[in-house]
Amino acid sequence: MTEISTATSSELRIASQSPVARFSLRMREGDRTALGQTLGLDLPGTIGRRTTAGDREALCLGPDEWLLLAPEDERTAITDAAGRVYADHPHSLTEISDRELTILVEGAQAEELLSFACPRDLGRLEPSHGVRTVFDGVSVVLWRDAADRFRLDVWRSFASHVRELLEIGAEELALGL
Amino acid sequence: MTHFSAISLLKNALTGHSGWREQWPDSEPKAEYDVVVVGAGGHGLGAAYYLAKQHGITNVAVIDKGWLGGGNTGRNTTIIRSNYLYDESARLYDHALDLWEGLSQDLNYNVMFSRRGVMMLAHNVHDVQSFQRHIHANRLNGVDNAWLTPEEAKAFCPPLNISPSARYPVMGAALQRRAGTARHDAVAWGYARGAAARGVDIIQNCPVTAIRRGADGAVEGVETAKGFIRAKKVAVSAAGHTSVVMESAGVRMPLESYPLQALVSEPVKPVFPCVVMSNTVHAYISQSDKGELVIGSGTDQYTSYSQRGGLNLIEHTVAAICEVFPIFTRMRMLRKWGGIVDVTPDRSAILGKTPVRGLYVNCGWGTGGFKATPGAAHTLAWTVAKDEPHPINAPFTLERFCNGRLIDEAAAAAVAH
Amino acid sequence: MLLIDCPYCKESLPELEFAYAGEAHIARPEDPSTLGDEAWRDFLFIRTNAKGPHFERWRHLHGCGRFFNAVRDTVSDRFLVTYKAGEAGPDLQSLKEGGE
Amino acid sequence: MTRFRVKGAGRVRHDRPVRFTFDGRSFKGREGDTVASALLANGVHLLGRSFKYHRPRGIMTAGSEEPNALINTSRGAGRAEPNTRATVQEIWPGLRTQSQNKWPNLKFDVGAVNDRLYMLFSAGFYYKTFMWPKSFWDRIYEPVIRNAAGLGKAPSEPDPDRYASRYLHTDLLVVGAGPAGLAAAREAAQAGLRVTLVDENAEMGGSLLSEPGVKIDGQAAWDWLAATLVELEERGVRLLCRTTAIGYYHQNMLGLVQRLTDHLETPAESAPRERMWRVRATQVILAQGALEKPLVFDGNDRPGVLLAGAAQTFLNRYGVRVGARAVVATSHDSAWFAAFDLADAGTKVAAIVDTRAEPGAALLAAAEARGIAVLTSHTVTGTKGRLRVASVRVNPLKNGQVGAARSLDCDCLLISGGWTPSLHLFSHTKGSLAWDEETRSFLPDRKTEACEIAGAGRGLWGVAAALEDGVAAGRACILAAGKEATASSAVAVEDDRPGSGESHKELPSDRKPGRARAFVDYQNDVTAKDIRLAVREGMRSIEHVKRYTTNGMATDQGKMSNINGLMIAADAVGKPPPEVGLTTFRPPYTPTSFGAFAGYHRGNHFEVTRKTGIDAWAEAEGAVFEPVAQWRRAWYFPKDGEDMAAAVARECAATRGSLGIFDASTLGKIEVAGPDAVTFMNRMYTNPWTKLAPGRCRYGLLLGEDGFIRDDGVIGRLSADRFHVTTTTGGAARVLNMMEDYLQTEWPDLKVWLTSTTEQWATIALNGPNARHLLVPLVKGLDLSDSAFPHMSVAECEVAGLPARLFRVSFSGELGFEVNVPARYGRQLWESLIEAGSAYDICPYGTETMHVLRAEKGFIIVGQDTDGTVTPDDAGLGWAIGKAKADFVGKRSLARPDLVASGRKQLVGLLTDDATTKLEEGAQIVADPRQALPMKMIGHVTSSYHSSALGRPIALALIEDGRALEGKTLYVPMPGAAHAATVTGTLFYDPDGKRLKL
Ligand SMILES: Cc1cc2nc3c(=O)[nH]c(=O)nc-3n(C[C@H](O)[C@H](O)[C@H](O)COP(=O)(O)OP(=O)(O)OC[C@H]3O[C@@H](n4cnc5c(N)ncnc54)[C@H](O)[C@@H]3O)c2cc1C
Ligand SMILES: NC(=O)c1ccc[n+]([C@@H]2O[C@H](COP(=O)([O-])OP(=O)(O)OC[C@H]3O[C@@H](n4cnc5c(N)ncnc54)[C@H](O)[C@@H]3O)[C@@H](O)[C@H]2O)c1
Ligand SMILES: Cc1cc2nc3c(=O)[nH]c(=O)nc-3n(C[C@H](O)[C@H](O)[C@H](O)COP(=O)(O)O)c2cc1C
Ligand SMILES: [Zn+2]
Repeated sequence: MTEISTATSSELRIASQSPVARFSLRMREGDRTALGQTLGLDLPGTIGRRTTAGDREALCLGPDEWLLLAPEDERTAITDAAGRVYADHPHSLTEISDRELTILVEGAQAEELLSFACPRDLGRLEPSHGVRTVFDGVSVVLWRDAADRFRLDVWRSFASHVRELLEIGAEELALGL
Repeated sequence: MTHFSAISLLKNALTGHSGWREQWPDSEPKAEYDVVVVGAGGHGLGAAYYLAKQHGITNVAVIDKGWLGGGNTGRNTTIIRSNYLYDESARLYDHALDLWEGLSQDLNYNVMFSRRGVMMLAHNVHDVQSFQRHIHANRLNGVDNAWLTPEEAKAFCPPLNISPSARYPVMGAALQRRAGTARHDAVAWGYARGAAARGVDIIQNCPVTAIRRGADGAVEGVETAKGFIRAKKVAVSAAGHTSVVMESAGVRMPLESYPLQALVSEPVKPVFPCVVMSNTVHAYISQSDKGELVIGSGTDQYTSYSQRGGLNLIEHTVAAICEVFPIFTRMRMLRKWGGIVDVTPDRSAILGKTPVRGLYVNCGWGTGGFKATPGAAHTLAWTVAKDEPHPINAPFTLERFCNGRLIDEAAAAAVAH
Repeated sequence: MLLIDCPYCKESLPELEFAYAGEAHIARPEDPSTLGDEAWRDFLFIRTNAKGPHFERWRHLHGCGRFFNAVRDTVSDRFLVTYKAGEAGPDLQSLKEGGE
Repeated sequence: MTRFRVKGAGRVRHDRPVRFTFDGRSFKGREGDTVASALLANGVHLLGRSFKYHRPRGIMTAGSEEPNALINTSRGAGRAEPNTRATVQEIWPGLRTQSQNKWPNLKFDVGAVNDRLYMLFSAGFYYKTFMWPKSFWDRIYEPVIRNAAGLGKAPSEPDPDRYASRYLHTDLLVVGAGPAGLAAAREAAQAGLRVTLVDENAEMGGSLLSEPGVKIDGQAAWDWLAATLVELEERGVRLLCRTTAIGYYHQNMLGLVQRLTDHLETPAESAPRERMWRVRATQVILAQGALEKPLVFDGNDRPGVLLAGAAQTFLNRYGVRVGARAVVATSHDSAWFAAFDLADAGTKVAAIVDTRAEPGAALLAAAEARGIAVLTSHTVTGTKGRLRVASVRVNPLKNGQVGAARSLDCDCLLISGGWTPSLHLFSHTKGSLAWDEETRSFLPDRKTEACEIAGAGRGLWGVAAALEDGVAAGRACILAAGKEATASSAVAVEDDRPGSGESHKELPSDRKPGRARAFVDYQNDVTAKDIRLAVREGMRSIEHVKRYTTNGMATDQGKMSNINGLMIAADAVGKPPPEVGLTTFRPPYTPTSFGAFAGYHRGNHFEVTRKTGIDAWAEAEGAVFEPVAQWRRAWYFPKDGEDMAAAVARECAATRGSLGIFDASTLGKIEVAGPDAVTFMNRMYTNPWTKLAPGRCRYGLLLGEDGFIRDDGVIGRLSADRFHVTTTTGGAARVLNMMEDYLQTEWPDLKVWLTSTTEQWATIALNGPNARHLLVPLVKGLDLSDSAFPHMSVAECEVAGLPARLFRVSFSGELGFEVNVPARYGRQLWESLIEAGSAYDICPYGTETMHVLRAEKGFIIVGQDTDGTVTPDDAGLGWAIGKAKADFVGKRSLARPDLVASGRKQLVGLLTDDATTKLEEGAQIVADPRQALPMKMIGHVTSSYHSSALGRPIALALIEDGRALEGKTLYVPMPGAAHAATVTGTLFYDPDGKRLKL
């Protein structure tokens, strides 16, 4: 899937990310290390924290919820690996690669743009952290990759709404009013 | 009581209005009354008025923790209609509507009941089905309620946006022509004046702190900030505070109190001829005789006794108004406020006797009890006087939450107000 | 708009991320079939509706997704404390002295 | 010809003339003017007519508290607004403004007859009359009242402008950029706090803009101001002018509204007009200053009468003298300073009239030095002049007695009754106020939020005091933030002009009180005697007084009238003011346009519209859509000129005859996985799940704990520990939340987890005798034969080269399959199926056809055939209850007396006897159509369609004891005729389900 990008101003770039394999991983705290091992990255134990190993990335969204990203061709590898330890370490690994679309927001004004509809204090969201939050009433997973670079995972049918608002916002910022 | 009329107004005008007497005395409590009503809102004052007028029971006190009419009666968007679905509701609200129509004359106080028509908008197929169901049920109950096409709706309310491309297109509307609005404060004042003239004591700024029961379990009276007041019959019409008051009598209620907000715009010349409600987008609007647009919001998500409420809700309400009436975005909000509404599990009122002898209750009106004021007060007075249900309020018992015979207007149609 | 401390995220966050979930500590009976109609009514419908400190539930819907408990003063709308689901409610005395 | 402009004075750009119109006449102003200052420069004082009496009214103030000078402003189509305050609206070339509430024109207004009849229009008069004859109310009285009401005219066209909004988080929000606010902001910024400073004015400075004579730290006030603003910029303080803090909400959340374009000549077309800032501040400093109070006397509302502080502002800030010959009437020092400034600027000050016996010696000396006559211990008892004040009537006061009157000519009368702190926002927080006898005003008392109040807001008059207090407030916030306050150099102020004074109820007069027209609330035409009348009539609470007289209910929300009203009411009630108290302050601080609240939520962004991946295809095919919850769904696919009925009939026939295709992607989907999955399912749903084999499906029914149907859907067991649950489109979110609730709070011991997969999958339903024929060649890895893959089966396989989760289910009664593929492939699969399906005249159908097909089979739609009061048995779904199960959500409620009582409404079929009439959905059903109103209704029609399969209309209905009435004739009374209909079972088509087994 090619990347549709709108360069709205030198300060901002809004783009769609090409898809990745995305899983929702649910389990009890006690099984975290074990699953981490089989999946080849130690799963963060704190909400909002991320860990990476190679192309695999995990984000802790809740006390029993992790978001797992991997290259598309590692799907079966991941499900199989998890399947092998299921009996001893019961969990739920559910593929949601297609549930969300990912919007990339980049540039000096990126944080300000998100503040148009996200009530969180984004100043407190550190780079290389992520959280589930809300954007104009829509649930989103917000990844902060750098001070000026964010990713929003948005459920497919909400994505155009979010994207349009972001573009209106970008246009507004460009006006400098 | 000086009779109010154009003549008396003229007479007094000539004497610089020095002749007017107080409309109700600010009474101090006596040691004992035949009936004590807790809560001087429209419902409480109305009950006292009808007790005195229709049942000759005049040794009555209406006690309020604040100033009379300062509760939801004084802060509601005054939508009055009776096109409810279930027979029980239709009968109660239509009884109220009958009384509304003669209320100004009955009270000799102009409550400005305005039969300008209440129109409910249908925005999807489900709305259409449920409105049709209401209309047919109302027709067979003798309650007026008519279906309007989008064009007819626009003709009835010109500012309405009926563009099919709207986010929530108007697919039609249900119109009750006989419905409308009234002047909220005048309702409380008119009842207070009428009751006081018949000997009822109105005691303000006197919180009722507890209801006292005797050894036999029956009501003995009320503890108040001004001391104990003896009464064998106590009727509670405390709206948002009902569960607090009832708790003190050992009666736990199926009630939760939520903040509900409303707002008014700056006054403008007549632009909005009727009342419009849209439950799908949560917008309720009319224009008062003074010229401001009166707009109702939804309840906040959390229970509360602070008459405030959040900004986010008001933002949604105003957005909804601008969606349905796009010409209003440049109108300005003048003031917004909140009230505390007591909500029952089935969104219908609790009206009548309680498990406690001598204790009566009139509550659970949630976001929609102003319209019921005369009807509920009138039938409650009967129940208090005769210690038996009135045929019209009989279904609105507490028992229904035990046996499951709910009157679930909300479930049946998601219609608020 | 309230600010709410999520006991799981350990952050105080805007109300818009949360959903109110009614009174707390009303446990579903082990075996409902043993309850009489009145007891069952109490479970279904009777609420404290406290004026003042109120034990209630919230869900961090647009966040960690957890249901949790809180004590909020329904007069000031101020939260006195929030705590995880399943934990026993604090006693109000200690809160009043500590809080406000 | 701007006679009253003072060369070189003020902050306006004298070199930049700006032309605008008022009531069609063109006027010249200067850049930096407001409409008010520009009109005053042109000698225009008459700006409008009052609400009730249509009295001529002028400009009272120089700020947002203006009660009188309300005008209509416009910049063309859809961009006009009523009730704009002339004292706030900045002028720009081409601005058009109009006066309001007059006919035929401002100078001669017929409505002014009310003024002659004023005696009739006493407080609350309308409660006392218009009751007889009764019939007149609707047709005559009310229309007349309504037409008299209101000020400006509402806009008549949709607003093309955009509105914006933002969230902002800041360590410190300072409201008000006068000396107190500036000092506070600077202090905090120096200590490194994230500071935001807002002011409603076009520029920062507050009262400093009106006090150029003051010296701060050796600099002239305006130089100090400029320097301070530069420093704040450099320290990263966010400075927002033209920004009003409208409301103060829970936990230091404030709403700010920033006006972005109303002052611009040609804003960009897409520029937002206003922006709502939703601020969450760790700490707040309220430095809102103080509002000047009018004096209450007969004729205090004539054009040319205005507040002394306003006159001072018009002169010093805008370079405008409000008149050539002024009289000053006051009970407070501040008006003297205004008088001096005007005198120095060339206005003849005829006299300073002070109610006090001994104003300070310094003041008297300064007056004498300027040759201004001074009348101490004097009261004002009237004014003359038709459209502009021409003279003022004053009387000496000797030990309480009002002496003989004399008249002073003037063309403007400057009044001041002292000042009252602006505590509106503080009061929004329910912070309490305490009466201060010294300043005779309310001051902030108990706080409920993390905030400080500084400056005139605390009754501190004077620049020095304000600066000092601002610094102190700033430091308090620094400490609270756990930071180090830098040693701040105390600010030195020269030529400060703090003042003091006394405050009054209405001024003593020698005239008949009953006749006096002494205004308290100018805009609502409330006089002192109205307030006294209200009290006499028993309105002893200030809240009653307010509502009975409407004092304080106008667009200035009592900024001019609250305290004066209180003083008079307290006197009438015979209680001290603090015991009477103030009415409640409510947001917004000043009237705020709806657009600012709506923000981006207009048109298609009012709320999200969810669309499936196939939606675009449907749109291209000309589908008609219907909104369902947040989704829009294809309703039907009309072909050349078909209406809905025709299209649906064709779609139904095509599906039953051969093959139909339907986008079911919006159905909710939840994956329930974990060792305890089956236990969880058994507890949530009514049905038994233990024996359901992996690879098989079952219809699931979900109740609320109250025993009524909440949701339903087909549920497939993928493996021992994994279920694929489907829900209704509208129910998806609710069901998941309900499941999480039970799981997390009731059964935390269960090892099972829930994941929404609604949007992971695109779901395409194929129904019709040829469904299998279409699929077989496309499916890999699965034997589709009836024996291998019977009805109610589920399996993973490959469809058209895509990974798929295939269900064999049917909501139509035909052989049916539901193909789930990863959402990104939805459109691709849909198109492959359409292409392959052409061999079978595959027919895309919408929700309406889906509804007809299921109704022919008697399948319910939750929310249409049920309404939240329907039990499984009522709906004829008793079979879906696991009889052996000890418990499931809602089971106990099903045993409540009324839920087992006879006479419950049961779902049945209903066939009209004439076999042609299609009943209306929602139509009511009776046993005897001839009975009188109110009729006894025994049920209603829930679903009704024309069935092409049966060649007749069919209906489902909920009817009391309906199943027992099967075969009986009932009636549906409609206007005109009552339709006879026979009660039947709910299964109209293919009763023994042969077509499923193909
Ligand atoms: C914003 C808003 C909009 C609304 N819009 C509508 C509408 O459009 N149409 C409609 O029909 N209804 C509407 N309602 C609902 C309606 O206002 C109420 O149902 C109705 O006014 C209730 O009247 P009441 O007399 O029972 O209660 P109130 O008028 O609230 O009177 C109760 C009184 O009890 C007093 N009280 C409480 N506790 C005590 C105590 N311990 N001791 C002494 N006195 C006590 C209170 O001070 C209060 O004065 C709205 C409500 C709100 C808040
Ligand atoms: N001479 C006297 O006796 C006397 C009496 C009273 C006040 N004053 C003057 O008042 C000043 C006090 O200084 P200060 O800083 O306390 O007040 P200030 O009046 O100088 O500044 C307050 C500012 O806050 C703004 N404001 C108010 N509410 C607002 C809102 N909701 N949103 C945005 N902005 C808002 C006002 O427009 C004003 O610009 C001194 O200069 C003093 O001279 C003098
Ligand atoms: C129907 C209706 C119309 C109102 N119109 C006005 C108005 O024109 N001006 C105003 O200031 N307040 C108006 N109010 C609001 C009241 O001032 C007040 O806010 C409300 O009664 C709640 O009381 P509180 O704000 O003192 O708590 C109106 C209220 C109602 C119910
Ligand atoms: Zn959380």
